[in-house]
Amino acid sequence: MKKLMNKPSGFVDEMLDGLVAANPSLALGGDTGRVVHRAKPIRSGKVGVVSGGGSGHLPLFTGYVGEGLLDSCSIGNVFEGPTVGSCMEAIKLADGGKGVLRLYGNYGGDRMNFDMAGEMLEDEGIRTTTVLGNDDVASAGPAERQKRRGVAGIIYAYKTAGALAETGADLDAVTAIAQKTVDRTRTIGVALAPCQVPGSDKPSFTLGENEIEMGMGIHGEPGIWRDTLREADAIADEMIERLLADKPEGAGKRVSILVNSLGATPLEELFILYRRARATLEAAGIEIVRPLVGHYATSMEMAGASISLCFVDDEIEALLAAPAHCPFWTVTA
Amino acid sequence: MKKLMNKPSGFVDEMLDGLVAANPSLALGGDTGRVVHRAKPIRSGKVGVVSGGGSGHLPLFTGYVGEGLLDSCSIGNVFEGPTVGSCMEAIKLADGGKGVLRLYGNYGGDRMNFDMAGEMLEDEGIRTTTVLGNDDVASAGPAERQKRRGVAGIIYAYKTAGALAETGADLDAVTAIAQKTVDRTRTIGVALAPCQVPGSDKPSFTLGENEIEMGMGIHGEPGIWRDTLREADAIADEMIERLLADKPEGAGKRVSILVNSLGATPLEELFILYRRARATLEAAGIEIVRPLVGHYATSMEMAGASISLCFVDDEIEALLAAPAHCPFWTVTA
Amino acid sequence: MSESAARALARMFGRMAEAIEAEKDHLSELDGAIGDGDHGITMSLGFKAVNKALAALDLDTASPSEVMQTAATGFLDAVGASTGPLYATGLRRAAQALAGRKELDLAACRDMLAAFSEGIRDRGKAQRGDKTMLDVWLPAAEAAATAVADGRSKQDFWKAVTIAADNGAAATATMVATKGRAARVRERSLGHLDPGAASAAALVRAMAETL
Amino acid sequence: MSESAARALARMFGRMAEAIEAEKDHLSELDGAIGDGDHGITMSLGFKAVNKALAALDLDTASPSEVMQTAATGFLDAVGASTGPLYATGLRRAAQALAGRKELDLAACRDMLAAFSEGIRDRGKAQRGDKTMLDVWLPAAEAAATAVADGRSKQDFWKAVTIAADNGAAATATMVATKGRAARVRERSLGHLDPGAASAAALVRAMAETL
Ligand SMILES: Nc1ncnc2c1ncn2[C@@H]1O[C@H](COP(=O)(O)OP(=O)(O)O)[C@@H](O)[C@H]1O
Ligand SMILES: Nc1ncnc2c1ncn2[C@@H]1O[C@H](COP(=O)(O)OP(=O)(O)O)[C@@H](O)[C@H]1O
Ligand SMILES: [Mg+2]
Ligand SMILES: [Mg+2]
Ligand SMILES: [Mg+2]
Ligand SMILES: [Mg+2]
Repeated sequence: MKKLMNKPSGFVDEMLDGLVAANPSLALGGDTGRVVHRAKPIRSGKVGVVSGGGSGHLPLFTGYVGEGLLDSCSIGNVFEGPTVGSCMEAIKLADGGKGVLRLYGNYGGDRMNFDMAGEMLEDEGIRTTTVLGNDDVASAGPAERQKRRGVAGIIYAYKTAGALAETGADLDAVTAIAQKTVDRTRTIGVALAPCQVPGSDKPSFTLGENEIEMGMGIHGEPGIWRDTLREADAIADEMIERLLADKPEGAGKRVSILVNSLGATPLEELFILYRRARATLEAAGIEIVRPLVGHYATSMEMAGASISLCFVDDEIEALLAAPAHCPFWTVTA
Repeated sequence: MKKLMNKPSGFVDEMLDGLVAANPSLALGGDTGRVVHRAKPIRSGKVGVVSGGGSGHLPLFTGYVGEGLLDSCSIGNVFEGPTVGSCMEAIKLADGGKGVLRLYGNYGGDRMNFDMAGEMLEDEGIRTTTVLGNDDVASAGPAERQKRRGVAGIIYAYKTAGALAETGADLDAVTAIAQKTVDRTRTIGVALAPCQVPGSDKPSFTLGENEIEMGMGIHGEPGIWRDTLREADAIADEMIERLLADKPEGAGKRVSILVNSLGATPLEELFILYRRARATLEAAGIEIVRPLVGHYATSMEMAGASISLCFVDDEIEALLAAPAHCPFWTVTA
Repeated sequence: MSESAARALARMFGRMAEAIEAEKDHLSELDGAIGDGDHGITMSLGFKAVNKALAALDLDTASPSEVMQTAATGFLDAVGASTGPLYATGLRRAAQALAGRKELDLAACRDMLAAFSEGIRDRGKAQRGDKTMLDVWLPAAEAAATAVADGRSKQDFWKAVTIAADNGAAATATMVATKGRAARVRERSLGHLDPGAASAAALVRAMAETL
Repeated sequence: MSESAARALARMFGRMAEAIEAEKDHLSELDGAIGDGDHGITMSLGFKAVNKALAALDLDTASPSEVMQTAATGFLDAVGASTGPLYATGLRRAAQALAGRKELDLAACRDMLAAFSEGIRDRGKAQRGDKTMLDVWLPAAEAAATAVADGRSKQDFWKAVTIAADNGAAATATMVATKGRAARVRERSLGHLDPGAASAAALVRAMAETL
């Protein structure tokens, strides 16, 4: 797989350099050099919202640092968790004296590092809470929802928690809205072609000439089935069906939908998927609010797409509508 | 090449359906069904700014319809010009009584269709002018600049012409700023892997396992050289060098830069390119204003990137900073 | 009783559609080598649409110019490819050249061919030798002008015109494309017939057979 | 003159680094089969960092607990992989278990192993049979507890501990991974040794050789 890069060992740091150079609202911080935070220091009295994870998923995670969204983010190597040190630094940079929410995807490595960072910072008197994104319905059954991986849908929780934090809400309230948003968000992905970790000599998985995998994870974790490519409408139908079959408790008739490219899949195909998904949802009596279609959480040059549904209530819907501004997502009043 | 689509014959119409369904600020218009325009009718007394071209380049062209940018856009099949009929409809929908600028890329098919549409509308009393994007330095030498193809850099002219039109400026002024912006914009691309036109049984070109092509056009038009992949910094250096070697008359020491993915190339790689391009420009004493890094003009799932420089003056810089809002580009005051 | 000029033109367009249908796959193959492989389809679509539009026209009252104008509109609405504006412009110009005429004598045919080829040239900004349909239409129009100037018979007129057209089409194999989609492959277009030239030669033969 | 406990621990970490270095490529190969192929590298980085941190410590005044704490910090700062927080937590817990102790008698070694393995378990939330390094550390700690309860000699103690560790590592080949990166390949992990278990067994042997 051809990549526009220099030495693989510099991939992440050079990418981060470019990211902050191109976006003056962001800054690189910490001794580790692996923390992206808002260039403006956090307002004292504001609850901090921190995320983090491996590199290779831009705009996730670092791209969502901005007003009404995240305060800071720790970044690991490609598809590897951020170190404890960078997690500690990210939390400290997001500390405005009212505590910090750690909001990240449910992966073992990320959890170990963030948990350890949180414990170590308790000694320094920073209160932290944790909410784990676990929206990927393909990764475990409904009874084992706590085991599910976190994928694109986490950005809904970034948005609601970030918006609520800007209002001056306290840590418990910000934590609760993040948890509610995660609880009401479901995602499923479909992979068409793999990506390759820089420096690795083989792709992250292999798929036949005309094969796709339903439910594959964003690092190539195994999915639900692998079979020949079918028409987009059939794929969209199955994805929506699987998401609705897993509807959260208390779900109403309004959803926000995110049709997301895993990387190489172009906007044209996303809109074809969106068209069908929308028709299917409307036929099921479900109204779409604030649809998102684009590159929101990728796996570098992986081909494929994911669909997320956030089953909103009035509170979530209002927070999704609140102004927000980061390099990859702007919501205006 | 695997694509998330239904019948190839429906690719464009289904994509447009999804695009307008997901973006309520846009509407599909005309009997041809191949015109995207702002959902709000044009303000009487405002000069219209129209573009158009083949499909397969999202966000180009239709994605740039919005406040402070385009009024409407005609769309052809994948990599084919829009029909005369759709061009006529796009122009009519952008007519607020003060005339319409036709601002599109320099391709034979597009020109024939837009020219014919303009001639036919003269009878109906709509005054139109033409500015052709011709930013691709790889497609002809400086002496033959009028022959160059138009690529990603045209969005700078969308922005300046769109912003000036919102102020109530007349058609000559809007045409002049679009022409000045085009005259001051240069682009070069590099291709890593091809895309495939829906329904076609072969990719748009072929490249060896480890081969890239410098200067290739967005439909696979031949470039400057084809050779083995090299490091990103070397590629960025050559691209910037070629752009600076072609600096327009009157260029100062300030540029806006657009590092654009041709489709499959992920943000990570764009930021690695941007990092180096910025360092090189700064070393040359050139200051960057309003950098853009992302997917702005693609060729579906083609892998590769382009770099555009817009050599701004005070007028262009101010117009780039004016508020604008379309589904893929938001500038806030 | 001799056929009206309007009917003759309508018959010509019918024959053109047949000729294109017969050559359809071959034209797309030629286009596949140096373009995007759709020329047979676009021409077929275009001439089917022309005949559909003409079917709605009352040929008893329509003038030759109206027939041409109807054909132009029909072609334009149906064809998005480069051939759309090219042929539609040619047909519009031919309609103008025929304005006021009732008969399709050789002078009218000459003027029609001249207007047609000039329309295509003006629209596409191409020249002879650029490896396009113009390499058929321009020599065909010239041959028509010479034949009329030399006072040739109808049979000789059309013979001269078809020979010029066929030679022009064949010559495109020795040219490097500089206009249209084939210009993208530059030197690699050498040795290949231009699809637009091949279809143009077929159209000229259909004219000769019917006018 | 008998070596101080702090020096003994430092020597143990030195031996651990050597053992990892010797196994480095093998460990990465094991990880390549079911993970991301970097386990040799992460362990090598980590133990080099531990020894670097220890080199800056005054072993004449440092307590055993301080040695462990220094090792924990060194490891943590160097390793981003899962092994970073796992081993750092194990080492921190071991430091707590050794707090106030001056001697490394068998009871201290037993407590150290217990704290170490519990730290890893608490951090990673894995259990025995999940095909991880815990399948080495937990049986090793149990064997140590039994050996002390049975009043075994130092030699027998370490023999029992290393046998338990080696058996635990070997057993991972029969397990399906459910934690860590190898869980992604699920059933395909069957038949492969867990790299983290293999390195853990090497670390236990280094302990036995030096304590
Ligand atoms: N500028 C031009 N002037 C004259 N003829 C042209 C021009 N551009 C293209 N052509 C003709 O059009 C033909 C291709 O037609 P077609 O395949 O239907 O359109 P497209 O290239 O849009 O797919 C070419 O073979 C050539 O003869
Ligand atoms: N939750 C966990 N608990 C205990 N050990 C684990 C856990 N997750 C992973 N491991 C161990 O870590 C090893 C992999 O380490 P390493 O390759 O260094 O990290 P990474 O997987 O991040 O690349 C596995 O072989 C396994 O023994
Ligand atoms: Mg063609
Ligand atoms: Mg075509
Ligand atoms: Mg590993
Ligand atoms: Mg790793």
